Amino acid sequence: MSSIQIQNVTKRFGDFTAVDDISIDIEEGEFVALLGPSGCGKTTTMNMIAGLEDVTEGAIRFDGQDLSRIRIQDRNIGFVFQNYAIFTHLSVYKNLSYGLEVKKVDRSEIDRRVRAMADRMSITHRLDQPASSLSVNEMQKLAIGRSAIVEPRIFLLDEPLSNLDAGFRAYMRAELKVLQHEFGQTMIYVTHDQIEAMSLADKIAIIDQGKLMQYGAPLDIYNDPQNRFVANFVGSPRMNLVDGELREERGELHLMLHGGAEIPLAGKVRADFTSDARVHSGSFGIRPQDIYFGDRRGPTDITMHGKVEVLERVGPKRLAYLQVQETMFLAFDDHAQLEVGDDVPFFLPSDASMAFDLDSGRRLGGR
Amino acid sequence: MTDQTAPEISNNHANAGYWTRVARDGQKMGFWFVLPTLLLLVFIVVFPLLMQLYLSFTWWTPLEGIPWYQAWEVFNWGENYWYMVTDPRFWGALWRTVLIMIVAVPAQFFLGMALAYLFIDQFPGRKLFYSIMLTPMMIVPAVVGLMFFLLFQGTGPINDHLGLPPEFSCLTDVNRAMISVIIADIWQWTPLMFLILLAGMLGVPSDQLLAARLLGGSNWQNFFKIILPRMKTVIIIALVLRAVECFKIFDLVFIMTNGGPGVQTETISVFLYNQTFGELEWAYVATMGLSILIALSILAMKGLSYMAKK
Amino acid sequence: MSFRTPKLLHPSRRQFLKSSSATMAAAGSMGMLGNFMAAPASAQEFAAGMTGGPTGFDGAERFQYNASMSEGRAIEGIRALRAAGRVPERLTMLLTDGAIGQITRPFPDGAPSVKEVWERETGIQIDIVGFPAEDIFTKVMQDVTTQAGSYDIYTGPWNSTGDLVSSGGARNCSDFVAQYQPDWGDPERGTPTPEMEQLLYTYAGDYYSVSLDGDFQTWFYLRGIYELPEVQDAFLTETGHELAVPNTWEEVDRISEFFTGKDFGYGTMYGNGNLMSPFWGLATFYARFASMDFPNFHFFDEDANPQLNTELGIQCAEEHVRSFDWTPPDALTYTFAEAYDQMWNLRIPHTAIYTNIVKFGDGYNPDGTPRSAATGMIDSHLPVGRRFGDQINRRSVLYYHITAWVSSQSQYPEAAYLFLQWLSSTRTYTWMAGNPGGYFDPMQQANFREPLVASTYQQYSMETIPATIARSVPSINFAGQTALDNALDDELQAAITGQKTPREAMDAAQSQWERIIRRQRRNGIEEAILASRETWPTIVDEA
Amino acid sequence: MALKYFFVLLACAVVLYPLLWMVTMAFKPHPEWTTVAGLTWFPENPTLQNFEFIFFGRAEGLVVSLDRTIVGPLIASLVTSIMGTLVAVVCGTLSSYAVVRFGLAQSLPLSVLQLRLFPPLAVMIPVMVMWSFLGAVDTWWGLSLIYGIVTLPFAFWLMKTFFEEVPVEIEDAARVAGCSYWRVFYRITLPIVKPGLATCALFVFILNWSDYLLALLLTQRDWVTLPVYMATLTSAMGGQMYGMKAALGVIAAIPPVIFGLMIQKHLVRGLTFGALKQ
Repeated sequence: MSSIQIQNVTKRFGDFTAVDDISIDIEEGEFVALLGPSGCGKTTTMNMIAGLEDVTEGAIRFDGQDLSRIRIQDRNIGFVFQNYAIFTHLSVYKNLSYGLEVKKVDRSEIDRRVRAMADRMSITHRLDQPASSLSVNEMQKLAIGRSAIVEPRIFLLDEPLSNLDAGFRAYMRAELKVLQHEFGQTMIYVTHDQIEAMSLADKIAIIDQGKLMQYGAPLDIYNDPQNRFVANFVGSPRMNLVDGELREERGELHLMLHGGAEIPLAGKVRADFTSDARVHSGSFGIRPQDIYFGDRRGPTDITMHGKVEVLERVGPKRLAYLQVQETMFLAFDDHAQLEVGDDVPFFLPSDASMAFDLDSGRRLGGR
Repeated sequence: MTDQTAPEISNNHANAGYWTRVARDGQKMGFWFVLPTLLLLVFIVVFPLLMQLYLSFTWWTPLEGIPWYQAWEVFNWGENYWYMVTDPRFWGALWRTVLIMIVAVPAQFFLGMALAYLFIDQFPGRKLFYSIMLTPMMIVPAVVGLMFFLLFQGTGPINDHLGLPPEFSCLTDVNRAMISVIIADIWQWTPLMFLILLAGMLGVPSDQLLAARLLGGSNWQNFFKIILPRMKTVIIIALVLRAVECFKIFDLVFIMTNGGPGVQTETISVFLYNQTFGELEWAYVATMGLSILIALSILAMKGLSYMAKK
Repeated sequence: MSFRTPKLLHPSRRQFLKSSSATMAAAGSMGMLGNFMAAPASAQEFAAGMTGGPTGFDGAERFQYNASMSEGRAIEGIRALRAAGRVPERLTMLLTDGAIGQITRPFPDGAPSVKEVWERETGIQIDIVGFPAEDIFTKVMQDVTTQAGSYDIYTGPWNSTGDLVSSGGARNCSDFVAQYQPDWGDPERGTPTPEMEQLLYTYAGDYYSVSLDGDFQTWFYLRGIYELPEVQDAFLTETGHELAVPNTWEEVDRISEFFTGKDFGYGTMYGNGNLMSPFWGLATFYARFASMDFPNFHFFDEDANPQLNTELGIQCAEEHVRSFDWTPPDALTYTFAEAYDQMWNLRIPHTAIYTNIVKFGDGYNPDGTPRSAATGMIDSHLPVGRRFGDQINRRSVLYYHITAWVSSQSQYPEAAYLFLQWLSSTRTYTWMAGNPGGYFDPMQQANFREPLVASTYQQYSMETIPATIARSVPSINFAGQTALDNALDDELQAAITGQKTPREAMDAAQSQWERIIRRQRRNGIEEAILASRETWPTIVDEA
Repeated sequence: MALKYFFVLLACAVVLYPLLWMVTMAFKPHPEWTTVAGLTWFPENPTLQNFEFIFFGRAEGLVVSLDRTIVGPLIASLVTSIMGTLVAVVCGTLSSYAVVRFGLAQSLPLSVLQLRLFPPLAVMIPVMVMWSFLGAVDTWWGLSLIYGIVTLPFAFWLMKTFFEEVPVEIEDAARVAGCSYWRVFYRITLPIVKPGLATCALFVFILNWSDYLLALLLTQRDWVTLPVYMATLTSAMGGQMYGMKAALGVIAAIPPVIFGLMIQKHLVRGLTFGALKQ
């Protein structure tokens, strides 16, 4: 079990910068998700941690020790590949025992630990069969078990659930959480699925185009995104983010939306937008669950009018698509009081709204 | 080939209907497609084998003064086979062929394997080096014989490097001639091993290799436990190919040493050649040829069925 | 025959490479390389009464002829054939490559080449395809057995005549011989004896082979060294005998042993210059073998059984193997060319070998430089034998001996035969034998009376060669020869290299020969063996 | 990494060493042929006289001349190799297509493969008897025929793997559209495998060009091929004419090396009879 410090790490492939000056501190025993769209650099980051790629600039330290001098085979890293990389020419048993055999562990000890792990992963009945005969789900277990059996300092998982069918994926997600607790190991988990990240990780590092966008606990990231990208990427359904120009008329500040509608800004969000005088165009963000209908609840809440275009059932709730001029807002219809075609007022609570600089994506103001 | 096209042209008008029907009928067209190859096979396999079997039971040689088909006049009830079994020169040549095989093929295999291992990842200049490595096997074997003939001359560069006098000749020495031939064979055919083994090695999924390394396996351990077992088929193919080709080794030996000094480098092919045109024992050559064919066929069948099982 | 081009060029010849262009030219003359220098147009006339032959140099009249002579009959024959429309435009000849120069290069200065004279007189082009001497018979048999019919004339070792005849590859020329009367056996100019004509030109009573060579192994020694007082003294002190020309194998071996390791100011010498290598070394063994008993020790007894592992046979093998101790290093790889080189560089005192060793190594080049370090030191002596009472059975051996045959596949056998008759008749052949451009050696009586030959082969050879011919036994020369020779050769090599004792080797060779004879019995090999026995000379000398 | 380059460079040096010796030898004048006067790796006085000699039979400064130049054997090699390739590729293509598409002659692949396993010398007696019976010895067609037969297995197996890669759906679609089998083969499939066909032809050409033994057995004079001519000259010229021999070797070696590098990608497939693909 180790802590990991990723310090100003940059990775270039020729002219292309895959990872740009990323720093992440991971505490011992933490479960960290590297989250981002595909091609964002999260896999490269993980490969650098594993030692599969060299670091161009910066350093990666385990417990303060620089990794670059340690050979891959001596790093003691558990790595679960996206397609598991099971040794298909060996038996399940030999797969599990491989990491121990190469370390010349005593034969009886190997046997004990292999059987314990097989038991833990509930693949004991498969032990003597060729690994190539396993189902995808069993391969997943075997891959995790094979890495876990050597008691690695850290555990890296590369999109481990993406090949699984939906039912087993949910099961494995829970299972992984349990395992992480059981092993108490530092785990780094690469995924493009924000729900997986939110539900599993202690901390999430969101990466886009090689840059670290935000690093923090899931709730912090959810509630307090540092920039427009994070705000847009995290949360389901997505946050409403509408872009426009700031215009001041007779002491009133409006965000003139590109679709023709306008949002009269007030309260905290107005303060946020004005916190930087240089900003002239911005993004207004609010999560669908924060929008409400009916009576206005706070003095600074912003009133809008829109037409219900679509109503969509999401679990027990209904999601309303509200058209304001050319712009669409999503909101939860909590009380099932709307009908398609209704022209209704709705309210954007100023405190729950977020302001972003449209040019840089930076969050304006704060919580 | 001519068998197929000739009737097509000549019958084109008179019998147009037939060829149109053939073009419309897969089985019929397939028959015409296979026919030339079948004819060639019959021509080169069936007929010669029967002739060889026939001749091997006679005394017939070109010295006999009768055409081969009258060879029954000198029928000898298989005495050739007995002669072969008790002919020390035949067994000597066979042994030398096997000797080249058991020295050169493993050497080529290990060198090829080591080279393939060097070329398993990308590195700057790999493509160029790869092309260079392949060159020897593309060179006409007779030219390779000539090249090594030049190299191993007493006044050639090898002796000069090693500081040996020109009198220390490699090709005409009782022991060194064989070594020279084997070196030339290794030089020419290691690239083939390299090529095939590299293809096999690159066929091992790279993530499995990575997984093995991450599990703490050293390069050696991973090589023997992951790469090697996965290359089994490839290795068998490469070894069988080379071993079979070794039986044919002729050009190299013939040009480098002509089987000499004495019979020190006389391989089975050179021996057959010498028997054919030197001693002119054609029936005896037919006997040996047939025996070798049968032995190789049995081995090949065994090998193929073994591979099919795998 | 002479200068065969070694197949694996033996390294030892630094000197060869460094030496003059003469060596280079000699080297070049081997190979399919002929030097086609244009001959000066010759305006000279034929001598009185002569109708053909070379012109343009002093003494050319000795090689000219008219219709009453063998060459003239051949030319007349061609004219008659031409009238009948039975001549080709060209004749193709497969020839040992080292001899090409003798046909294609003019000799002496001012003369045309042999080829030019023939083409001028008959209008028939001679196409020569060269091939190395060691392998040429393979090529011949290939042409015969595959019915390729690429050549009108084959050449190859005389020993292989039997093989070629039984394969049907050679045309029986008896009818042509009867018609055109070659002078091969001419009592004055031709072979020394009618028996020799039979041996060289016929097989089983018919004419097949045309001799173009004189491969009777002849003894040469370095008189210049033998006569040195310090050598004489040392020899007497060491052996208790005078150093003189040897008469017996015992004396030969004594000289060989003495010289080995000695240095008389010309570098370290080795004693035994005889060929010991595969193929070429067989001649050495056969020569020693033939004199083991009085007057001859035949290879086969009266019942055609091999005598290899008899007590005398084994003794011969033991002597042969022992003599290997006195050979230069790498002698096992020597062809005659390397052996020549050893004598030319004064590293061996004596050798029994092909006669053109002096053609290429004694005397002077046209530019006045000596042909080798041994120029002026070489001399020749009679074959050696063994002493039986007051008699010595001196024996040499006829081995290889380039011979031409008319291909049975030739479309124009008569024209091809006539070319061979013309080429091998005593006048043309004498002229050609003097030509240093190749390795056809003299053997007809007329050859040895010719100054041009004497100038090329040195005067001292002019008596020893005919005397050697008279004392030569034929090596194996009947169908099955290749197999017999190869079997014996392999065993001898095994004995020389110490893999077998001489006795074991001879036992093995004996059983191999018995096997081969058994296999060939129905081909009449036993009759051929007995016939061959009959051709051995019985001449013996006073001790 | 440095160690790796060391080994790679070492291997390349070993590969190039004999080649370099022969190639530079071809451009060396007579005194540099041997190491007697010291070893030279690159000709100090480069010369083309070796090539001049083998092409024209004589060269300036050389007292020797050649009675047969390289021209005839060069033409013989080209003609027989190309015709042999034609035979092998046409027969191999047609029959492998029939085996792959129509499921005919399922035992053919193995029998063809067996043909390749045999040492040619082991069947040479009947072949020579047959060839001489047909009058095919020392003719261009006789040699082309045996070349075609001997390389047929390679052409067959190589084309088989290429045909197997053509999706049968394409052909089915064309046939549904009314094309005859012949038209589908000729207009659809053949163009698709054209690169494969070219590879196959080059590969087979290299094999034919490289032959020594068959030409040695089945030619005499008129159709002697380059390797046979080279070997004859080699032994005929004795040890001395190193430069000319090297020049011959260089000329004989060039075409296959160029073609081989051109089809590098498919070499594994060709050499293993399609068992492995790269």
